[in-house]
Amino acid sequence: MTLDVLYFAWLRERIGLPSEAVETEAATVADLVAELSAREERYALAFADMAAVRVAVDQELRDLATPLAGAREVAFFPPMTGG
Amino acid sequence: MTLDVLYFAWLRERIGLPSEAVETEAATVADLVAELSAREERYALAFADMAAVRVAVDQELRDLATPLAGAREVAFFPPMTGG
Amino acid sequence: MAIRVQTADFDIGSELAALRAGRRDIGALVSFTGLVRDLGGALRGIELEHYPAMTARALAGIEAEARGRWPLQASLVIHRFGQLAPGEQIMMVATAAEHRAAAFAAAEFLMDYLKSRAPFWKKETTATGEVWVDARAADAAALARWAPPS
Amino acid sequence: MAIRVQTADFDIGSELAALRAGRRDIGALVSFTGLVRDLGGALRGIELEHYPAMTARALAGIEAEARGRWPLQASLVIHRFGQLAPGEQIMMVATAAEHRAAAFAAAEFLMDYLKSRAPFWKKETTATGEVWVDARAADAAALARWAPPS
Repeated sequence: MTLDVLYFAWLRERIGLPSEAVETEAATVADLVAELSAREERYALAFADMAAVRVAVDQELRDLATPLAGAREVAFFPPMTGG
Repeated sequence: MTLDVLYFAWLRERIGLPSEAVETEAATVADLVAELSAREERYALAFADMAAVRVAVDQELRDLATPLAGAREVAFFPPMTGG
Repeated sequence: MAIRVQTADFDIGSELAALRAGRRDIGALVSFTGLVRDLGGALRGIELEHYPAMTARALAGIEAEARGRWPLQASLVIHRFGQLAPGEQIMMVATAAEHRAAAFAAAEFLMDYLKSRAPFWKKETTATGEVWVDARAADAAALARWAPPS
Repeated sequence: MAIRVQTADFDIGSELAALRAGRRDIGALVSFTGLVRDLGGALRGIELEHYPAMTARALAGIEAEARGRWPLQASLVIHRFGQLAPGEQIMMVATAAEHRAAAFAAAEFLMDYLKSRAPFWKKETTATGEVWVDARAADAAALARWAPPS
């Protein structure tokens, strides 16, 4: 499947991209993180501390165990600081 | 002593006065209420249910047991409904 | 730090703008506005009576108590008296602080104390006559949430 | 009932006036405004990044949750993004209800959820560089006050 993967705030800066299309067979968010981290060091560094990373699947907040079957968009970002 | 006695809201309407100078030797607020109630029926009616009456002595909320020595102004009114 | 008791209406936007004018240290600004609420179309208006010699003093005491409890950067209480029509503004409080928890708590505290401790009384006029508004049990309960003033 | 995400500034007074325009049933109106707070004169400005596809949806969900929990007559959330200078307005929420308890509680709820659930991120620029603002532990604690959404 092809996923739109989005990065925000310092994850965007560390990875150097706001978004990319990723061809993957990852079953869960955790699998996708492992796959991206194996690709290049900038991903491994960005995802080094997953306690500091939040994830949304199709614009809904989810966790690492969330299955990706049927998903179209996955976003990674730090804890929110709006308001 | 001479006290300025003030009435507000329905106490003012029942007694028929916003304020009056009262010559009294009442030792406490309760004594003053008894003295006024003995004067005329409109006072007795206004003070019939003291649970529904609040009192301020010199612009501070007080209770019936408050001594009046040195006081200059006593006000009677229902529970407040501002805001 | 400001208390105003007046018959004139007020402009919330201008008041909040004045509160933060020239400042860059405020993070959170809370306002409460009380309005004349209609009872299903039957209300013609209200009359707000107050006890002038006590009002400013009571409001200043309540505001000082709030400022002792929370780190407020600014605060404001405006309360009108006299004749008011349905939908009109009755009063406002505003609080400013670095963080929202203090601004919210202080605004609620000011309202709870003001409702039960500031000498204002409302009389409603409807087609069937005039009636003094009863104090609400909910207001006594709201006041009881806070530890007594020091 | 309204959500706006924009770069432009907003006018609290006009927004509150619009919220109650033509109505006589509102008794209590609460507003919260978040401002760019300066760190002792060192802040040059902030940049607010957001996740557009998710923002409106998250805010609408939070507002719907608030309206399910309290009898609100009106509500409003405005949040800016982009470059903001110290002292500028970042966002506001407003709530209207018959009585103040619901208006206050809903406004605090909206803020607590928005802080931790709406996809906005702040970067501060000072003389020494740029830094992404860390989430505050106090915000997680504030969120935990509310029972989880149904």
